[in-house]
Amino acid sequence: MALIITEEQKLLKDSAAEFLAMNAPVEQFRDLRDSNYKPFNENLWKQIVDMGWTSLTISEEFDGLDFGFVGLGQVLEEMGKTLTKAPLFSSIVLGATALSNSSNQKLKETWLPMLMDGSKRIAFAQDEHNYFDPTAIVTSAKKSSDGFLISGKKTMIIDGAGADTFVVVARTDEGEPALFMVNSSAKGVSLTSEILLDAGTYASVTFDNVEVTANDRISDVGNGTVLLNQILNTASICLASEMLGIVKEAFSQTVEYLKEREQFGKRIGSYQALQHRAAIMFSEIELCKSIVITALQALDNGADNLDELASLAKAKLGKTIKLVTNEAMQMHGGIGVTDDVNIGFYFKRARVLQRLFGDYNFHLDRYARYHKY
Amino acid sequence: MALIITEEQKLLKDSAAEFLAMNAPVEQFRDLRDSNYKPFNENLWKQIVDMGWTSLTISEEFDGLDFGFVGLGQVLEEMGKTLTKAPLFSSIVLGATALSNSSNQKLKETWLPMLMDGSKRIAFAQDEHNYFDPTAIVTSAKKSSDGFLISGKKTMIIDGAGADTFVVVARTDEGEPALFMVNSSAKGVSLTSEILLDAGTYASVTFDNVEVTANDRISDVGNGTVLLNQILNTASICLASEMLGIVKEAFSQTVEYLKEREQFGKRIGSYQALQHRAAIMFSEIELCKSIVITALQALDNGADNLDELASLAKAKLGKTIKLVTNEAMQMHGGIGVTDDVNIGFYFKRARVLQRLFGDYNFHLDRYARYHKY
Amino acid sequence: METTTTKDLKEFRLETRQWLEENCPKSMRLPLKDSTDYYWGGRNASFASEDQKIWFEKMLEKKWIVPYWDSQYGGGGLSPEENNILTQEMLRIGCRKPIFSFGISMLGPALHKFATEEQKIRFLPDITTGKTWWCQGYSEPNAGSDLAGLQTKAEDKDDHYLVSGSKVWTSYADKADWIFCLVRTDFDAPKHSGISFLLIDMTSEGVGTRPIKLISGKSPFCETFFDNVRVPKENLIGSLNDGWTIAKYLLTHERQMIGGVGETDVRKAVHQIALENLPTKDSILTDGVLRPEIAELEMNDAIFEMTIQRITDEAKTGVNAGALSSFFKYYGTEQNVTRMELLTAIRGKDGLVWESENKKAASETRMFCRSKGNTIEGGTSEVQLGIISKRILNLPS
Amino acid sequence: METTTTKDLKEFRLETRQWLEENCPKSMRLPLKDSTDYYWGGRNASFASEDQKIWFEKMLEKKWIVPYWDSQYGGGGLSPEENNILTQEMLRIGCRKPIFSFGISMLGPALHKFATEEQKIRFLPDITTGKTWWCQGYSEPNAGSDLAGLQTKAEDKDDHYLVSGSKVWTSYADKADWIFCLVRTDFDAPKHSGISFLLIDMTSEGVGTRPIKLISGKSPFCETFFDNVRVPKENLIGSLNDGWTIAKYLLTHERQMIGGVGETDVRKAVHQIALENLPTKDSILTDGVLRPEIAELEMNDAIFEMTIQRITDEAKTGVNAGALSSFFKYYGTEQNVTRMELLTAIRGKDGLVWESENKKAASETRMFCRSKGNTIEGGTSEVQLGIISKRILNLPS
Repeated sequence: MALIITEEQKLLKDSAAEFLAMNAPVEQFRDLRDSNYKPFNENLWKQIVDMGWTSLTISEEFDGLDFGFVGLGQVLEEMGKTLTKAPLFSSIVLGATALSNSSNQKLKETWLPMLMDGSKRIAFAQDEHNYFDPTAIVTSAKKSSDGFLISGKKTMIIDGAGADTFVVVARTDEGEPALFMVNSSAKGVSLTSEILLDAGTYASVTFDNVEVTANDRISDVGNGTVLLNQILNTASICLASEMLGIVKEAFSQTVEYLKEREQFGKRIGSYQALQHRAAIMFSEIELCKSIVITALQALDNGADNLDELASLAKAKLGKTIKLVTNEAMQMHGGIGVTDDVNIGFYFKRARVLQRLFGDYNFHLDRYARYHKY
Repeated sequence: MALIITEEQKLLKDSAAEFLAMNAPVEQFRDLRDSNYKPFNENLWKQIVDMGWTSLTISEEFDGLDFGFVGLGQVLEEMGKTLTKAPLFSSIVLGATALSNSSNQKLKETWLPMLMDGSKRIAFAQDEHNYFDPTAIVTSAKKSSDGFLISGKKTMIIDGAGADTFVVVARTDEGEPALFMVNSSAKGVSLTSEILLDAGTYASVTFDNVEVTANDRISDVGNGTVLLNQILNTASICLASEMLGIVKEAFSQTVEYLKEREQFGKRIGSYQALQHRAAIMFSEIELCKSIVITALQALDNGADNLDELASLAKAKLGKTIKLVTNEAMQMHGGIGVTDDVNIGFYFKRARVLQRLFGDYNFHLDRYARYHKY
Repeated sequence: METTTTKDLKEFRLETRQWLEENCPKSMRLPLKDSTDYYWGGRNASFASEDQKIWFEKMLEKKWIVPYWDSQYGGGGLSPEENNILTQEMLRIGCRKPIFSFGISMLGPALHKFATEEQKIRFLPDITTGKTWWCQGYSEPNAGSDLAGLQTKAEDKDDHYLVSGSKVWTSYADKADWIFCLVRTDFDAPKHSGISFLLIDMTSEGVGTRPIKLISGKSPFCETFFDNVRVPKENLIGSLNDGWTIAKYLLTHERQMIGGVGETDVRKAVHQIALENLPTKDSILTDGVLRPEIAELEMNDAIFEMTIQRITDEAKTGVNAGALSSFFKYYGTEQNVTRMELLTAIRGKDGLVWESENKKAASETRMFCRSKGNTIEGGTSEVQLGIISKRILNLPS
Repeated sequence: METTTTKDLKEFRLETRQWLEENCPKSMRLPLKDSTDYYWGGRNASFASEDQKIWFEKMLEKKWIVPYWDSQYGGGGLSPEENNILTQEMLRIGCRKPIFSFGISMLGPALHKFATEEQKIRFLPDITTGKTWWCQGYSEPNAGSDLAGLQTKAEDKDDHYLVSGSKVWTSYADKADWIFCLVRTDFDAPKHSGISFLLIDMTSEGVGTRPIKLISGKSPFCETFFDNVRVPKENLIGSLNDGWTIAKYLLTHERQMIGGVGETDVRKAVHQIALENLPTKDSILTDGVLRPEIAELEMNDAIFEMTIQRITDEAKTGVNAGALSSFFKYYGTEQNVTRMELLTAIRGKDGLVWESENKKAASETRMFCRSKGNTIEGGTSEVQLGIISKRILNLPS
């Protein structure tokens, strides 16, 4: 398979870029932030649903487009460039992926259509610590007469505040991690919110003996770890796509600035030290492009080495986004650290993206272990 | 105590520099190498003994100068600059230090005077692996009727080929590492030599049930680990001094080259990218100077935190010598990778020094453990 | 200044220790937490607490606001040895500075070196009594690193200068009483030769300010505007068109200050924070990437401190360390930026908190953002590297 | 070239596979070990083994020394598809190249593009039969990265050029039959405009060579001296004073070749060597610094390979990838240098062996030393970064 996007995928990418430039430029991000950190623009979300982006990765069986993750990745990359806020990642990349990979037909039939038409939203509740470790799950799911009782505390839940339901990772009596649908308005659910560096709202949720039915269990017995791993891979690759957008845009704005800004009577882009640093960034970004398209294609093809490629993608983008956003800040000089210009937004968003679903260190370790060293 | 050398130490340093420029410039290094890797110039060694460098760190009790390691460090730094080859490190820094810190008065009285007057030479046999790990000692010292039987294989022994005796690290029946004097002509000792990257000769020695007497034991019962640690600290700090000489000299030759060499009609030192890289090296070298003088003073004062300072010194110099010699090679361009110019000698010697008594990684780990993380 | 004997110094230490013990309120011995803990003085001075007021007034009474300036200017007249002892004794029990003042740290040294006796008498005492809050006006919106490219002009109108233009990155311009600034007095001369050093009363007609919001949130920085401001001629410090000499002198000062960003004694070791936040095995950090990064940072921190010590010691023997201020600024700020990046990584989710009930986490995240300015303000790292390569290494242009 | 159908290609593959199986001696399917395993051809050609001779002659007979050149020049006349199949089938069973030749990889493409038909007929067939061993004369002792600053001059003497000067880094000049080189034919023109591309017989009077010893030991590199060498005018390729165009064309070729230094398929994974040499715990490397460095290197290796693939795929869709050769050269060689440094660290004492009974260790140490030249030869990393910043990013001069 050639490492390029198809004509169809290119069309989708171009239309996404055009749509976002019109309807969700970076100014919208600033407005939302300044409106007391509004999570996203409701009207934009409706338009996104109308564009079909919520259906791209959903099977035709449930009236999805079955267009694949390469397509969704192009959309996410463009959303990265404009810092567009929408619950596409939480509800579709995380929520719908958890359901799509489940064998619980009832849950799928109920939820996938509502996720696609935007009438309901899911949030994924996995993290329990300050650091990312999907194996360190303490939240418990105790067998009850007609289902389970969920207890525990989850944190860093993306778009948790407005979600209709949570996908909760909890350990069963047998010690296996399992995934459950938990209604956000159920008894025993309490939520607090924090604003993080990227002006995004992230929830911490306490589950205190919350009752769920047996049918609310998403993962089959013995299959929880596999499903979690599938979500980790999908999330990592999709985040890498969004990060690629940020990397490209922050770099391109920086190169433009180098061409305009004058110091000591010369445009700063003519200074060799900055030229070399820009050329090094260019090179790293070339690598980023390659791993993202490779990983997206692998996701669609269900490749055997998805663990390897997902970690490669998240690690490489994590390392490069740090380099590029830091260099962008430094090269923009004083103006860059003011809130008046946008480059700082990319830097801040980057730091959050770096950490979500495992930072460079986590994925480097996972990659090395995949290769048994 | 001020972090500067005293007038006396400065005099010693200046006289060493002058002496080496006259009697052991880099050309001597080249000549020795081209004379089938001759280990050192015998006549120079006599002169070094006459200058008293072999007595600098030996106690007055044994007619040494008791001048201290700050003084010896200045000499080693200057020898680093000229890549001077002499058994000063093996016989004095390692051999005499092992004896000086021993409570075996008989051995001291016998050997220290002969080490100072250059009539005998000691080599230190510790390493057993490709990697450096002073705790991984398999060589055994089995109690015999009137002493010990030493068996094992040692490698990377500096100046091992011409040594009269070895200080051998071996594990006793109680499992404790202990140090023994083993005559190089004793029965059961067999030696092979390798030339390493720095054109130096390093020995591997097999000890096959070699008999030594009880009085040949250097370390007291229960004290072997402490003595070994003392040698490791002393060696690391003295190596850091020599490395500082190499770092300074390689940098200074590179800066000179940047000022002379023209490319595209300009001196290459006027190119900003190279200027910044030179300034970064300058900064790192400023740090190197500080840790070396601090650690040398601490050695003379018997500071409590010698473990910390020795690892700081060896780690920092290890990292910086790699940076500086690599940059020196790159900035010298094509001419630098030919055997005709000397800069490659510094690069090659650096790689060996980096590894001796623990590389950056080893000492970083030791430093972190010292601080309990 | 009289020479003091060792015996005198011992006595001075004892007296000082006792005096501080008796006069420094307990709450003034706690580490500074946020901006309200700083007292800046000035015309509209207000104290955040009774203790802050007491402490300032006790020190003022003792003439210890600037203990090492001459008493004719309101200083304490202490010898360098005595001043060292006072500093040590204050550090010993954690006494806060009675006041924070660019007048003391920046303008004062310049006035001592370049001002006339009349100007010294006019301006220094109000610094030692905390009456004047000074701010600094160097940078301009389009000048950036090219400080000497400044365009704010001061026209000679016989009995006064008429100043027009704007400054940026003026800390506390919205609160300060006076500003010391660089203005262009000759547009025809080479750029470094047409600059003068002028003191301007911030209440003059035509002076305006606007606060700057940073990526870290609110900041003390302002833009400052001069719209045909009349400045008396006696407010010129040094010779006309020779302001660059004073600027260079002060920049060297500033670089040394910024290079020391985040002093170690008030810092918790990075590895300590890591041990509290990250998984360990046998009490050793298990994160294979962070552990070597933390160790490298802490090793360089430790050696950087030795380097400050070494170069200070060398300076005492007469070695000229002036050109090294660029090295200190460069290395100190790069270390700080690395430290903040590492801390953010170590603190995991907490390292990303912006607004939350967890106020401490949020404030540390903002400090991280703020640190991105360290390698820019006071001369970018690029400018410092350029200075090192040209002035110290003598590389060609 | 006729178009070939898919069915034809399938048949071609089967025939090729069978032919190679029958004709390539077993020993010619083993990986190349040292320099004696290479066959270079030339006037004084000698084969290292009977198998080497057989293999060369079989391929020559088949016209597969340069399978994709036109048959009128002695090539095999294969279509790109057929040539791909041949390459794949050779790789499949590990067939060595029958000959190593700068004539094929460097001069040939230039002649195809810039030479007259007469010149092609004169020079190309001797390449396809391995009769001429070509070397390359670009660099000069004082030119370095500034290739166009070359000073070797060719004076017009009506019926011939008189060449004087010297070249450096000429691989195998002491063994080659002919040299293609850049000479200055106009000293008054701007430096890029006065250069011509000339072919010189190494047996001409006045040509001398001297081998260069490197930090890694012996090398194929030589200095080459021209002392009033008479060169017939018909040996000029392209237009007079337009040699720089040809040089640029060839440099792009060279960069792509050097960027691929150390192909992965013949390499043992670095982590594999680490596992064999370093301590482990639960089969995970315990060296906390090396492990992340190894992983980073291997990750970048893997992604760099994907990048070659991606850009190749994009090129097929018409995206111009020409300017990217500098990126490939830069990144590929930097990766190689990093790899060799890491391997040296991993191999511990063995990584430092220079002369020893352990010949393998010594040879790897020398490869490490040799790698220091990778980021210099064929245009330094600095030159490549400059090209990227100017030609791709369009940063100003």
